[in-house]
Amino acid sequence: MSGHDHVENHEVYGLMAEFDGAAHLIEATQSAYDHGYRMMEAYTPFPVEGLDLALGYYRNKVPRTVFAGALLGGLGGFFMQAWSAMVYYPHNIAGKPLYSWPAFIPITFEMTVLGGAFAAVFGMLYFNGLPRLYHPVFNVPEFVQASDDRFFLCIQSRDPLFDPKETLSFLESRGPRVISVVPY
Amino acid sequence: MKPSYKDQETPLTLTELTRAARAASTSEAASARQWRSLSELADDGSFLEEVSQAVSGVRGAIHGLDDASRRKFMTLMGASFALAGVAGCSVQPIEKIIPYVEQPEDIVPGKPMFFATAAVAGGDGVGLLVESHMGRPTKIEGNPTHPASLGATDVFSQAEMLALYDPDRSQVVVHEGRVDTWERFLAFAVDLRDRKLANKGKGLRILTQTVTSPTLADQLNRLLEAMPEAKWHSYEPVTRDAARRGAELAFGEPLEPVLHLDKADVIVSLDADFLSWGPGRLHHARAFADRRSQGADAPGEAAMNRLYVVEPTPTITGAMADHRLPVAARDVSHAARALAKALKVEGAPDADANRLAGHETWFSAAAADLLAHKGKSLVVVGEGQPAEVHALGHAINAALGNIGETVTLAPPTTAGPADQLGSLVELTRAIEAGEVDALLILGANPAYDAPVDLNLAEALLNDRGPTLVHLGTHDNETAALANWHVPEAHFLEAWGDVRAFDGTVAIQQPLIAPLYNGRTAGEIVATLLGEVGLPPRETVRRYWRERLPAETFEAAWTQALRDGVIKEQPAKSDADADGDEKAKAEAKPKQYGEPKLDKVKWADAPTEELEIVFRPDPTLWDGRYANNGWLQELPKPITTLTWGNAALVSPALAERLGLQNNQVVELEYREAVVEAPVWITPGQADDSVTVHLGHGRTRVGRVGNGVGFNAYALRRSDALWFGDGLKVSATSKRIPLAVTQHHHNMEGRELVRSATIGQYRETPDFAQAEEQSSHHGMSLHPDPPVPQNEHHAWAMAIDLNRCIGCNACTIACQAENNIPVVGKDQVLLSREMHWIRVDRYYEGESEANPGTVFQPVPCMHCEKAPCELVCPVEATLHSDEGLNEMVYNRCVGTRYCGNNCPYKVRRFNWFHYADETTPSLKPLNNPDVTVRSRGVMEKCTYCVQRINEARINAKMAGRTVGGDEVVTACQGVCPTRAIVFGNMLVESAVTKARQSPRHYALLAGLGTRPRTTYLARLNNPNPDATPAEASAENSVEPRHG
Amino acid sequence: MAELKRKADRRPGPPPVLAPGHTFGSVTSKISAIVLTDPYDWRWAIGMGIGSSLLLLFTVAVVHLLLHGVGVWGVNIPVMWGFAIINFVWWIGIGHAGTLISAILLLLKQEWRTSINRFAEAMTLFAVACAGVFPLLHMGRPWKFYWLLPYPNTMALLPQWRSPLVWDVFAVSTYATVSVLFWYVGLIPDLATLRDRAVSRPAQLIYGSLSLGWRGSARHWARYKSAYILLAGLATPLVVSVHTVVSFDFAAGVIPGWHTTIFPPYFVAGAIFSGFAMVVTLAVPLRAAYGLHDFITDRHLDNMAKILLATGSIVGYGYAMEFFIAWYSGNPYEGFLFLDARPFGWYHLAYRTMIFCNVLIPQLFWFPACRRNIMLLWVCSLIVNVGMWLERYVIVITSLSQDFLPSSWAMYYPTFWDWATFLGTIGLFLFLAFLFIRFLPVIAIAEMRELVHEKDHHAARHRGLPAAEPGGETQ
Amino acid sequence: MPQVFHPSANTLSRVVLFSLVVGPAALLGLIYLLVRSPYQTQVGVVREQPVQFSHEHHVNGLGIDCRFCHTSVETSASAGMPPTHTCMTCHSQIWSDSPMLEPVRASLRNNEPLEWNRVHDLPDFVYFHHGVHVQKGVGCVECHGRIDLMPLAHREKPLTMEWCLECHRNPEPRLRPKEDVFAMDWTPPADSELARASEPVPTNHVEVGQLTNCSICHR
Repeated sequence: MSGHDHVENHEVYGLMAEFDGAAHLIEATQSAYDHGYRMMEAYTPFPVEGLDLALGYYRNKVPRTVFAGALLGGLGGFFMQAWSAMVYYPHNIAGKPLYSWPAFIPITFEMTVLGGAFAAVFGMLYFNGLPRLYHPVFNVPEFVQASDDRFFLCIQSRDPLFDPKETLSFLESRGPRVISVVPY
Repeated sequence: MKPSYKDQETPLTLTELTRAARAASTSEAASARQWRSLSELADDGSFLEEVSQAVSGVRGAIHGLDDASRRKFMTLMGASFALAGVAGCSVQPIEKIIPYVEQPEDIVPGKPMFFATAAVAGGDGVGLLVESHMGRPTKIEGNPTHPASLGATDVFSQAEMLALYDPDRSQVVVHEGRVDTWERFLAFAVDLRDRKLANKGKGLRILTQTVTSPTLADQLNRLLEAMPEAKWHSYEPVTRDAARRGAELAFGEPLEPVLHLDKADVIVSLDADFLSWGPGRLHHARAFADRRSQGADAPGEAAMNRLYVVEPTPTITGAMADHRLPVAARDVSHAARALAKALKVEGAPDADANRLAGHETWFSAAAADLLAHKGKSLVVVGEGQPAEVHALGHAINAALGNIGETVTLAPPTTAGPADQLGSLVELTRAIEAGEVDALLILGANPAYDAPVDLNLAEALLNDRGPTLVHLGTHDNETAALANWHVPEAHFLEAWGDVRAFDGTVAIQQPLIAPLYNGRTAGEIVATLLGEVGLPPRETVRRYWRERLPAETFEAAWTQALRDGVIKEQPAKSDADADGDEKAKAEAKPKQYGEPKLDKVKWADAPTEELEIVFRPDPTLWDGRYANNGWLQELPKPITTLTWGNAALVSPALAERLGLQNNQVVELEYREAVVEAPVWITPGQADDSVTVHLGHGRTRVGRVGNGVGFNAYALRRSDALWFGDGLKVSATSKRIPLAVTQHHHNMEGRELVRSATIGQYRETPDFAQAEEQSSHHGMSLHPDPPVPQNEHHAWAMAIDLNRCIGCNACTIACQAENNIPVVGKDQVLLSREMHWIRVDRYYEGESEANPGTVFQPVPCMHCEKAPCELVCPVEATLHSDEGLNEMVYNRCVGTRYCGNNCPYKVRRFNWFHYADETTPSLKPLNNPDVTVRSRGVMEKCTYCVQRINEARINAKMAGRTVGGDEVVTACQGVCPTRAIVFGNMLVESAVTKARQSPRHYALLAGLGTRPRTTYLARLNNPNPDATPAEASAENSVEPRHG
Repeated sequence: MAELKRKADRRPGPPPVLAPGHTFGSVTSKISAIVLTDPYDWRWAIGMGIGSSLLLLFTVAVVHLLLHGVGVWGVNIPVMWGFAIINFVWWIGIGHAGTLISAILLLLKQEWRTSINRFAEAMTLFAVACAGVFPLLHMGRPWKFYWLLPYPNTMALLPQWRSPLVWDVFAVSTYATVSVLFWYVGLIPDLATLRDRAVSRPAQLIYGSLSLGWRGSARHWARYKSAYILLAGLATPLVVSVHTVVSFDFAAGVIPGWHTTIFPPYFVAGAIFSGFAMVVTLAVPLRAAYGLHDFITDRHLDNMAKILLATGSIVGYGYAMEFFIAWYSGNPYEGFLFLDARPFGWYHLAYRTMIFCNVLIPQLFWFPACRRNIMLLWVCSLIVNVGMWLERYVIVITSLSQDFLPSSWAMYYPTFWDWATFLGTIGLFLFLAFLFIRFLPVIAIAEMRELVHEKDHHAARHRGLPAAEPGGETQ
Repeated sequence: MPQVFHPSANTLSRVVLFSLVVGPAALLGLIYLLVRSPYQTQVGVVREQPVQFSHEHHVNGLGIDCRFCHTSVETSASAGMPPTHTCMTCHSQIWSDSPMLEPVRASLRNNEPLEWNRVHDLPDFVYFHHGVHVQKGVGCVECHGRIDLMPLAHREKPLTMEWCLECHRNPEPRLRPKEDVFAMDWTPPADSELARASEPVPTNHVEVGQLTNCSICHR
């Protein structure tokens, strides 16, 4: 790759093509992937089935995070109760055994759910790299429509195959409504 | 504030004074401050000296507290009261420690001491032991060596503790409505003495309450010798005239019967509430209960006594009866005649048959029973019955050979006029005639409690009325009419002596210097005797020095002070029949000849009319306790009424007149009219409407003013206890009555278990119904989770066969555990705070005459306590000695425990009930018990402070606590010893009780394993009882599951 | 059932969950307009007025309470729990529909949930907020509430884990937290929409920062979806557990009328019952006021009516079983309570009204006519709300006022302050609800777009044509 | 222009989110430390007293026994504070005109007690009994520290429930033979320290199980 290109690459974040519909976007993305592009991202106003696969994304870490969180919460909850009731200050409460495990179940359960829920939300945000209030794609005026009724595909300049002209012509070949340069 | 009061021309009311005093009183000793501020009010420099003089007067008397320490003792306490009360979080405020300047020998900070003295209620003494914390009396117990106490007390003696610290007590000498000083009164008194000595005491009258104090009687007699024209009247609204006059009719001299219930197999009570009214009631209750439980512990032997009661209005005595018959008060005399006839007593008139129609068999059965037990039976006639019935009672007892056996006769223990009402009438007439120029009222309150037809108040007010000197604990109705009012010392502040029902004399010694500078009747009389400045202690000592052998006097005196009972020698010539009675009561009684009925005139009232029946209030007595919050809030036995009185009517009468509970009626008796709320009372005689005296005070204090209606307004000298011709007219008004129990029927639940002695012999374990045995020990977790203490397991057992439902346990608990008074509005919301309540259930089909059973309910201290399980913060949990502990300072007040308590014994501080602002009430608190703050739960702790004290003493002595060593407040006060408490692991009273066949646990089916358990009640009905009695019999069916 | 079938056949088919002709753009603009562009609405002002004045009453009541103590309420001995706990359970119950609709119906792929889940969840949050204040206020010493939480302290004490009240603390706080998270996660894409459509700078900043910079990237969507589904999966048992735990407050007690094993299921059913009633109560005026008939169609109301019928009948079954067991067990205390005290005793009026509201009224919904009569449906939903409040009243008050020892039986009379606190929380609820309506999208926009998308796909497949993108038609 | 924020907003927003999560936890930690700090427990805080009485001088210097002033410490709940009289037994002879002791003389003169500021002050709902602790072999020093070395008295132990429980749960290491209770510098004999130190438990009849009952201190 030429140094000249290199400089160029650093002036733009990428090229963004705007499509009418989900189906259209999916096939464009698919062909871009087949064409060898990897550093790209598609933007839609609602989750579009299959789009992430078309982008070649299938390592979703959220579920295992949630499992870990739930497990942690549950065990933590149970041992907190058992320990304080049996070790920390053993009391004779209504003649019930110190280790009244059935009585510990409700709180154990609630703690499980709580742990899982926190893991789900914060895990999702973490993996999504959110919050990220400023992002280059917002520099594209049409991008407001991304949260309304437009579908975008952005090929980033970091992609080794990225070349302003070629990429532009490739995108044009997918028949978008508009193609815009995404500045940093 | 000094000037602001100085400028005032108008007389100061008591409330103004107390307000001023309170304003002045800081954290420093309340009483001392009040004196000071009041002296400013009085604008009299000599006041402070007077204080210190009064103090030095009792110097040494208060078991070694000298002036300084006395003036400081409250400050010291102040510290420990700051300690009471649950503090919040955050950094603690700095506290002061204030040591003595010179520490008295026998005072050990933090250790209570006990002193013997005696309460005087209506003339008869009850021996007491008073607990004192560093010079501050806090709790009253009975004196076991005193025959009228036997270690127990009644509700009144317990409440005396609060009476002592009552902030509304009269606190200064008042002259013509202005604050004045004792010196000025002395000047007046000395001048009066001179004038009266000059004219032989002409125009001088002295009015006392019943006097049984040998010393005071002696003083008065000496005064009368010095002033022969003077006269001594005495009046007690709840007088025993009838009994004395009855004996006079029968034997020719005024005598008083002394009952020996321990010897009586069959007792017939003619309107006699001997368990709660009259001298020696505690003694009688104990004797009765002892006989009641003979044959109760082992079904084999049977010596249980049998009680027949004829009465117009339900009493606790009636509730204990095996056969109870409600008849109008006026018909009791006919009941007596019917018995007399059946027993062939000569001179006995015929009974008016139609008065007792339908009950002939009842009387024949009773009569037969009496005959079958000649010499071992007893007929008791009530204080509220006229003289002739008493006379007839004596005749019957004589005919049965009971006199000298189950009842002995003794000269009255009371000194002064035997016919008190008569002497009051005479006094009134004299005043009206203008023959009285100086009247000393010592303690009495005739302006409130004299019969209304005497118009005594008017007589006193008219311009020919006398100079009136009033000595009283409160600035009351009579004080309002008086020219001089002198605050009276409470007996816990005073020296004196008092005679008990059987003649035993107890010395009263002060526990504390007079808080409000009060004086005793003795001191007033002493001034008239010219013995000014003679310390009251000396007056008493001098009297007894003359009567006890000189050589051993000091020893005897100390002995008397320690035991609370004085050993009398055979009387000297001058003293009235002093010494002997005690001897007589026990040894062979002196004979008074056969009772004669010839002098008796048999009155016959018209029938078919409503009658009104007057009764002393079960908790306020004649009204003297009206300003006592504990007693106002103490549920009255049977009705469970608090804060007020009611017109008690029978269900049938209510039906007839269309009356409901709380509905206000106009009671019109002769010309007087009073408005009263109605309370429908099962077991009330149909033609009788009962009203209790002692309410409707207008000038007694913040607590008592305007509570209830004043029944004295209907009471006439010719109908002291009952009278015909009452008119009842309904109004549309309602006055809510604050009763603590709203539901009176057991709904077929096995709460109070009872059986006849017969059924008991057949099935001794009748009380242990299936539901109990089947669930017993059934548990998933039989063993406690933490190791249990191998030496102690506390338990309580309550013998329902002994409990007479007198409520003494409730008030004793209140006194011991700093339980607050909440007031009528809170009781109406059923928020009363009593830790132990006495449940009362009606049994049987008949609403007109139901069986009545009592069940004291403290905390059960369940081994599997439902309350503990649901507490989110471990504020209530179990100790290793089996106590269900309540940790106030951990409680957050979710009230879940209270909801989940099947026995509903938990009490909640809905507001900040504890009074921590009134200075004079601070010393009242028991320093060993936390004062609970707003928003925390509380309940019976088995007097854990007493357990701890016992444990600590035992530990320091290197031993374990004895099985019966700990005595709870309720147990200690119980007149019948119905409550036993102790250690189940060793041989103890409670262990024994738990082995009784009558032993059962309340709601055992819930598997809570209560540590507080019950012994079933037994009844001993007459097998020959008629079908008419069947209804009453139902009440004693044993109820199995 | 057969009856139903015939009716169903006679019908052409159920009304649609979304009125035809809607596109991504129309959906977006219509819903976001309520927040961003719609002019100031007088009906909103009135509602808010009522809400905030009741909220003021609430403040007064609470201050009075804290100054004087719980004694200002009518609670007494034996009835130590009164309105506070009744209201707590009632509000918590109402708080169940939201999460149920969002979570369970999501898992069950009930597409009709889409247009109501957002404000149903909001309702849940506000109801839980109202519920949450009561356990605090009813304590004797509210300033010590933190003793119910496990935290290191110098007393060496932690909560008593066997107490259902501690379970409550955990259940309710967990429920509140999870509901907030669930709701907020759902809001993120819509906040982004608002950010992008907002004209004023402040609005952009606020919605912008709340949307955390959401840009709808495909990978984000993927993680978002799985997180959302998992939350739903966690929330589903949570919903059930919360009212189960609340029912333990009673079931763990020994008091007759409390100590029964049927409580958990029938409390949960009751909760859903009252929850849906409240949703209807809110949805009907809402869609009228903001003309949302296209999104909240008769189909929704019809379904909710059916759920009311089902849950109402379960509750009825619960009552019946209590009755039966009381008789069958032969337990004298239970027997007295269920066969005597409740139907004929001091509180028979409350009890009978409860039966009427909760068991009889819902039976109307067997008839489609009643389900489709919006006015009737709305009135019934109100009646059910009252009925469910009475149910808690009956459970708490009657059981406590007459338990084991007749000597301590006593009646309970609510005071002015009881009512003030109750109405006050209704004020709090309205206040929050109207704030929500004004400043947040009452319907999940992104999910509606998804719905539009799916609808068109189905339509397209029916026509056997390649899907025409509706997005196109808008320009 | 959809770009609402400046790039710096990214960092800012993450910081905010982070502090929202960590902030409360930090606050709790702070409180935890605070309630154990001298501010709350008053450990080492010297209280102003009417007379600058030095235990160090009287006990360590002059070797006066604790019980000379605190007379009831072996028998009663309260250790007992010396009445003015006690001070004057010596100070009427020595330092009889020292200005420092004027308050004492004034007290005796005017019969007005001295007002000391409490140093070891348990909460109002805690009932402590000196007698039983002394009898069971708990040395003064266990709760009062080396008061004999304090010129001015101050608290050495926090007196929190936690702290009381340490000993109530496991008294052995803190008990000593009765005769050594008042020896401030007593240390368990070197040979087999623990054995000797725990020996008082049986000899003094200490029932350990009982000591953690709530009602032992709270009534």
